[in-house]
Amino acid sequence: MTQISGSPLDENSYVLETRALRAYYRMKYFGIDREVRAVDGISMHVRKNEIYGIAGESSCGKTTFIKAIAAAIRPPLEIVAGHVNYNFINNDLYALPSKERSAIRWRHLSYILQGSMNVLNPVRRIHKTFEDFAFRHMHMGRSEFEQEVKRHLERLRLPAEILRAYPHELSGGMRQRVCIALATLCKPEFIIADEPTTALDVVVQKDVLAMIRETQSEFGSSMIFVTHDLAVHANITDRLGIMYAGRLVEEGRTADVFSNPMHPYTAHLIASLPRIGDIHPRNALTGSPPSLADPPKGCRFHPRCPLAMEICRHENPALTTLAEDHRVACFAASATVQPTSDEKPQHPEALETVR
Amino acid sequence: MLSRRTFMWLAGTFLATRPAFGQAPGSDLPREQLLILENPEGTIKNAGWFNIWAINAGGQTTGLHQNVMDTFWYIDPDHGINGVWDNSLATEKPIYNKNFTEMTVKLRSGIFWSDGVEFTADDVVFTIETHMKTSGLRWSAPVQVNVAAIEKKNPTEVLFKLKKPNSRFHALFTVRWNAMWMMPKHVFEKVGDVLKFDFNPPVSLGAYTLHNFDRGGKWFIWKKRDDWHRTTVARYGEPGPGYLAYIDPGPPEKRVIEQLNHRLDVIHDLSPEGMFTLAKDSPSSVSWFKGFPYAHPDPTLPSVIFNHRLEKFQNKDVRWALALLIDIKAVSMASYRGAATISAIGVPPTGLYPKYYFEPMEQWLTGFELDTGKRKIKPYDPTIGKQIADMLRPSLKDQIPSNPVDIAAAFGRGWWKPDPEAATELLQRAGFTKQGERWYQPNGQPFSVKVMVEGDLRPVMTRAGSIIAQQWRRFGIDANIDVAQGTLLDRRGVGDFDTFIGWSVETWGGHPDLSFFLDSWHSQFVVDVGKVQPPRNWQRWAEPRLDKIIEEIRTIDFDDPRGVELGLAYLKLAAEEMPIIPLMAYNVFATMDTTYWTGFPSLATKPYTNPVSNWGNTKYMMVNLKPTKPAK
Amino acid sequence: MIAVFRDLFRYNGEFAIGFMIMMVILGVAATSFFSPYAPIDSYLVAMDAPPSAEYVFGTNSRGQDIFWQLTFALRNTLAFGFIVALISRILSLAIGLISGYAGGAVDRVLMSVNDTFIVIPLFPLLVLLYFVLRDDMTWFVLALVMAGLGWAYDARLIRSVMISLRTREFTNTSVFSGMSMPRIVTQEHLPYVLPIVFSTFMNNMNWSIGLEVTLAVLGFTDVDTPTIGGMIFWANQHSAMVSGIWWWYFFPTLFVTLTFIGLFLLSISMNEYIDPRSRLDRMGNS
Amino acid sequence: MRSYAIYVGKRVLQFALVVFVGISITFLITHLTPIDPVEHSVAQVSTFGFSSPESIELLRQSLRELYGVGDNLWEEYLIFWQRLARLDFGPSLSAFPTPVSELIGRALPWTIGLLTVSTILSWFIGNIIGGLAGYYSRNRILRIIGMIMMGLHPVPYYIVAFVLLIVFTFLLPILPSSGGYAMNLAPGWTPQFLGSVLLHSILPSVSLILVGVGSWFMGMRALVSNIVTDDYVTYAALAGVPERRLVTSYVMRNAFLPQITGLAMSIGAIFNGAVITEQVFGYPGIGRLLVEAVHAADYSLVLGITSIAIIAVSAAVFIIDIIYPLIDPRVQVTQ
Repeated sequence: MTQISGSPLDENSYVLETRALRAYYRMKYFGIDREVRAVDGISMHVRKNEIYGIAGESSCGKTTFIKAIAAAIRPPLEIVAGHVNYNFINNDLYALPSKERSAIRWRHLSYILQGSMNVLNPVRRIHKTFEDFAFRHMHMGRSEFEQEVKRHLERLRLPAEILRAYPHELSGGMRQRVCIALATLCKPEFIIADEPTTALDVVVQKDVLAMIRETQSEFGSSMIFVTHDLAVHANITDRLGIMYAGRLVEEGRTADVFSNPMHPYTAHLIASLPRIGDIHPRNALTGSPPSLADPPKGCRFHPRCPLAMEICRHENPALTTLAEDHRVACFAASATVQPTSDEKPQHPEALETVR
Repeated sequence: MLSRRTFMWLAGTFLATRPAFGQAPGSDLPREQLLILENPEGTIKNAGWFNIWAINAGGQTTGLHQNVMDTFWYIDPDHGINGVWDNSLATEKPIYNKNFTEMTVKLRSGIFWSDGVEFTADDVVFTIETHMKTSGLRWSAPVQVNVAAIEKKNPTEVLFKLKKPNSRFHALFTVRWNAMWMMPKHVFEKVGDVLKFDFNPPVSLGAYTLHNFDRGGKWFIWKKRDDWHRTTVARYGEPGPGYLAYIDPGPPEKRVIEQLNHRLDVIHDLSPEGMFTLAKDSPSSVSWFKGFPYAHPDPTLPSVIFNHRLEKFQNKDVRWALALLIDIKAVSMASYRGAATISAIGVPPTGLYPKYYFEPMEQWLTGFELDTGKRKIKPYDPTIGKQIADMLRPSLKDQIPSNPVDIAAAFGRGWWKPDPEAATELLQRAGFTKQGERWYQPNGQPFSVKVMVEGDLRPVMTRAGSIIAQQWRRFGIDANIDVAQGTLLDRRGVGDFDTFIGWSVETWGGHPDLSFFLDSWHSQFVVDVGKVQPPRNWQRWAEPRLDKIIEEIRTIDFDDPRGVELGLAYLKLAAEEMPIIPLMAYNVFATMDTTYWTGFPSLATKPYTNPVSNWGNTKYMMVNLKPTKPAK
Repeated sequence: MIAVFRDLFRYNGEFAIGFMIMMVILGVAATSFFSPYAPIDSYLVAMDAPPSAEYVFGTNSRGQDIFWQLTFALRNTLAFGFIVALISRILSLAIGLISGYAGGAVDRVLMSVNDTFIVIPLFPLLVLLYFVLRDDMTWFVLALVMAGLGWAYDARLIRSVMISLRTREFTNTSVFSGMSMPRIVTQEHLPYVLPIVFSTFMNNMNWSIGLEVTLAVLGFTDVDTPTIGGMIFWANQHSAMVSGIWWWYFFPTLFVTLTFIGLFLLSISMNEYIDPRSRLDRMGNS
Repeated sequence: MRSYAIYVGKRVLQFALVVFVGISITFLITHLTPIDPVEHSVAQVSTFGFSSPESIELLRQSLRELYGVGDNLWEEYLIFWQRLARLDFGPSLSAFPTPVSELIGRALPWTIGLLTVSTILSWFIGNIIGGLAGYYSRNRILRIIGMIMMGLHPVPYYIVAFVLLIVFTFLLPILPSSGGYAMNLAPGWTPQFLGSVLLHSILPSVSLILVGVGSWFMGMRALVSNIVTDDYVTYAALAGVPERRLVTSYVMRNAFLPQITGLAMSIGAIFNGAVITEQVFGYPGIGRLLVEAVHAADYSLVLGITSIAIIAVSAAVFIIDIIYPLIDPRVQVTQ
């Protein structure tokens, strides 16, 4: 069901593009004066109408990346370098004055967050929240708006009663659905979904995923979908990016990535997926993900990498296209992979931040 | 640093620039006709109650007993307008038969109640009979104890028949601070239960009637009667103020503030410091003494009062030792900042008592010898009053009198000179021992003395107590003050104390007769600790020799010169036995603002009565007051 | 621990200031042990001397050096506040947690007790107790009494926080994940409650000392033990304000106020350090 | 709705219990005081007047009968409850025979007036400013206000009141130093009287507010600074919900709820405050009456006042308790 509109080079077919994006936590709290390089030079793009998945162990920088592209930067997190461009503003997100930025929120760019238990104001009835979030974008009268909301819920097969409810009166799954309805109400071009199905039981998870899928294709909005759960990626995303230690190590059509993982880390992740009737013991990776406070030199995976070579210790492999629409950053994957500078920008003043 | 002077200067400039406070705020009364006095009772809980014969029901000194009540006689604590004794409702002194079982009273005619009814013997008879048949009225008890019957001889003469001889029965009707007031028959005879009747508005026998009062009890305003000339004070002329306001100005500092703002003409009492502030910053304020110590000495005698029921105080040597450990100069400074009139003997150095008692005693005191067991000492130092004066002169300059007579009047005469040595010897003779730094009783207990004081309610006494405790502590006695704020009266009553600062001696002030307090010192009334000791022998001192004196006083006439001799006998006995340690007069810092009124009593110019505004006697002040600026 | 302290000091302005203030206060209080005068002795130095080189804070009308008086007063007042706060914290934390969690009958019983304590106007009660105990009402007894009366308010506060926490999702999740209540309380929720306990600790000291001052000023305490309130009591006894001895009020007031500001600053910086959220921010998602 | 009825029922019971226990304790303590009203009256009579011991004894007996004190505690206790049912506290002993209820009735309006106004004012001012300070934690002005609050809040109430008194009645005498209204005014709805009442209430209420605001301010600021980090606020912020709406409906609304409970809880404390205010400013309320009653050993009056206070305060708590579930959806009334 993947439809690739245009070639990778076709700029305007991108909805989101990041270039060499670096987002660091600069901490001066209590003497722990350190720099956590949570997102360290990620360049990627999301095409119209696709669901782009991001996978990786917890604390590999997923959430930070999301924050960065959502302009949800709050100290100590800083955008240190790079750009975040959306086609609907065809400009760098961070170049926008905050006023315009908040103007595009929800209209063009909406979110489905993790932990939907606490993302809804506990003392506000649902319909109020809808109003707060979307009313001003819809340019219509109250009653119309309410009709619209009802219609929208219907489309998502949600009972209209929930509008009168308080969050705590709804089940977790229901709340998550509400969030999706909320996020899609304005038919935004871009939706950011951060672990939307985590902490839901499997059955609910399936429905929710289905729902996301439908709405997305129905409204033709693009989406970044973040979860550590590869199984979820497998059945929802079009393309998949694997993050490790703040970097994108592999990216490609989800199918390709699963069928033919080129990066040892990806390979390991996929290998460690449970398969029915499999009796081979999983060969676990040695060691644990590096601290982003001081990541190892060279390829950040090399300390744990079974195929590590000398060069991996010094040089940082560039993310290189090795097959159609399939990029990998690993010297072992192919000789064509060139080193890229591991330069860390000389502390440019932090780009504008939003609260 | 902002020095005290600059601070006061700032305050001064503020005061200078403050808006005019001529009018009593919010009051529509012409200020030049209004006299504003402090009522030390504070806020009256039950303002609407004027039946003064019911106990504690309402206020007494709201102006009610000063200007609305009247009775047979007044004794002035000072010199009086026309002698110490004044026949008020009576025309002459009480007339007793020779064995004091009958008292005849001749009544003034032409005296009218404020509602136009004339005052007659019927009112007297009614008042007495009401008290005979009603218990729980303020004067029921003494009437029921004494009066067998009362007869109206004619409209201006009544005869009291007494149950037993009593040469002091008239004291019941003789105003010192107050006395038994007369009831208006025509009002009270209509009343069912006298105890439950609020007597509002009061029908007045005095020169003023109720004009207006605050239900909240903060102020009472009295208006001069148009027929003021049909009242007893008229003999001395027309009362000056058209209106009297008795108010609750709050704590001392507020009183100072109010007088600085000329919103309070007569302050009842202050802290010494407050007094000094007024003396310094309020040129229009005057007081009893022209200069230092300003205060009016009440005819009461603050002392260290021992609990004679406690073993440790039963030996007179101990009591004397404690007396000799007191440095009265320090006490005077600490309590009154030197503004005290000290007294070494058992009567207050006030009113006419210097003449009656202090001068005669001086000789004896200087010669008085005390046997410490090891040696004989002469403890009395006649120069202490002078020493205090000299001590104060550098700072207060010419405010301090220099001729001996004035010094004696202001600061008192002599006192016991501190003599730790003698004290040691006395204690040792009493079987007390000093181990290390601390003294122990014969029974081995550490010698501890608690000095009960009343805290905020009587700041000056509290200070005296704490300095005395300190002086004893220095000597190795475990002495501390015990603040019994609000509970002192009760603990005093049941003897729940070691010692306390207070008075068991109160006198007429103007009249030498001592029965006013001494009669109650008879051992027949002394009860054990725990039972309530009737006033005023709080020390529970039982002394056969004293009983003799008391019994004789009971049999002689009020004005019998023998009374003074017996008084002196008591004083000598008290000096030897030291049942209480007399300290000084209770100096009341009554302060008068002359911005609107002049003619207030003062020792130098006209000591016709005391200015202490809660005394019944202050009715004589009203007829002496004149507006400072003649009414427009 | 040392490190934490060092960091707090170096990187948290509130803490640094608060800490320094408290050091000064404690320092002053400590000097009381070297006082040349016995705390309750009077008429030892010239009266009413304004602050000067000789008497830093001046002297009062009782011939006491206000500086030395203050040292004793601060010592006693601090000790007083601390004891009250400590004991009442223990009570309120225990009761708040228990009744917040147990709910049902336990909660109702505890809260009835609690509300009773909240509802009874303390002031008259203390005054009455003073009348009953009289000079047995030493500042320590007073401290105990007030601790016994001062826990209820915060117990209820903690309880209400508990209830709102209990209704939050993660409680249930941890319940389902089979955590025992005690563990949930201590591990999941204490972090939310501790800041409250800390800040209320300070508030409670504030409350108790304030009340002590008031009682003392009105003469309802043992005036032989110098406290801040006691000093003001004596100042009033001498109409110090109208007679211009302003320093007799100024310095006690200044120092008691400083004390509170110091404690308060400490409490808020502590809160920040303890509060799990701010810690999260601090560490980032690394 | 039924569960709510049950909830209310429970609260009612609790309310009753609280009142019962509270009043009983006070009754006991009051009757433990060493002060004996009779002796007090006797002392009052004899301090200046006559002092013949027989008469004093007689007086004492008759007063005992009159006041009906001294019989055993238990009887007094029962009688007390019987009377309380009729809100009759018997006659005041220090203003005999005037009924306690009458004395209280006279003083209560002053206290209630003063307290409600100053409490409500300080609650709102404190919470609103505090909330803003918590939300705009970087705003300089709010930080300064915070500093001032912090500095003011800890100052013992007495001192604040006293300083105000000195400044505005002594150094700069523009306000009355005591009383509820000016001398010789007739109470009534006349502009002159009301103006006077207002003038006299300035110092007391301002002092109460100055001290009250601080704690609300800081409580609210703490609450808010926690709430702003909650997910639903972040989410709404991401959604670009307009700031005003964010502050009011998301932050403040959630932060106010605990403060409402706080208000209920603090009412008792506020009453304490009133006692002192009325002492310092000589305000004719029940706080003052209470202290006087205590000094006069008038325990029927003390009891009366304390009982009224207990009932009033617990009633306030009760009311807030029963409406709280209605305003905070999170709290299920079942608990």
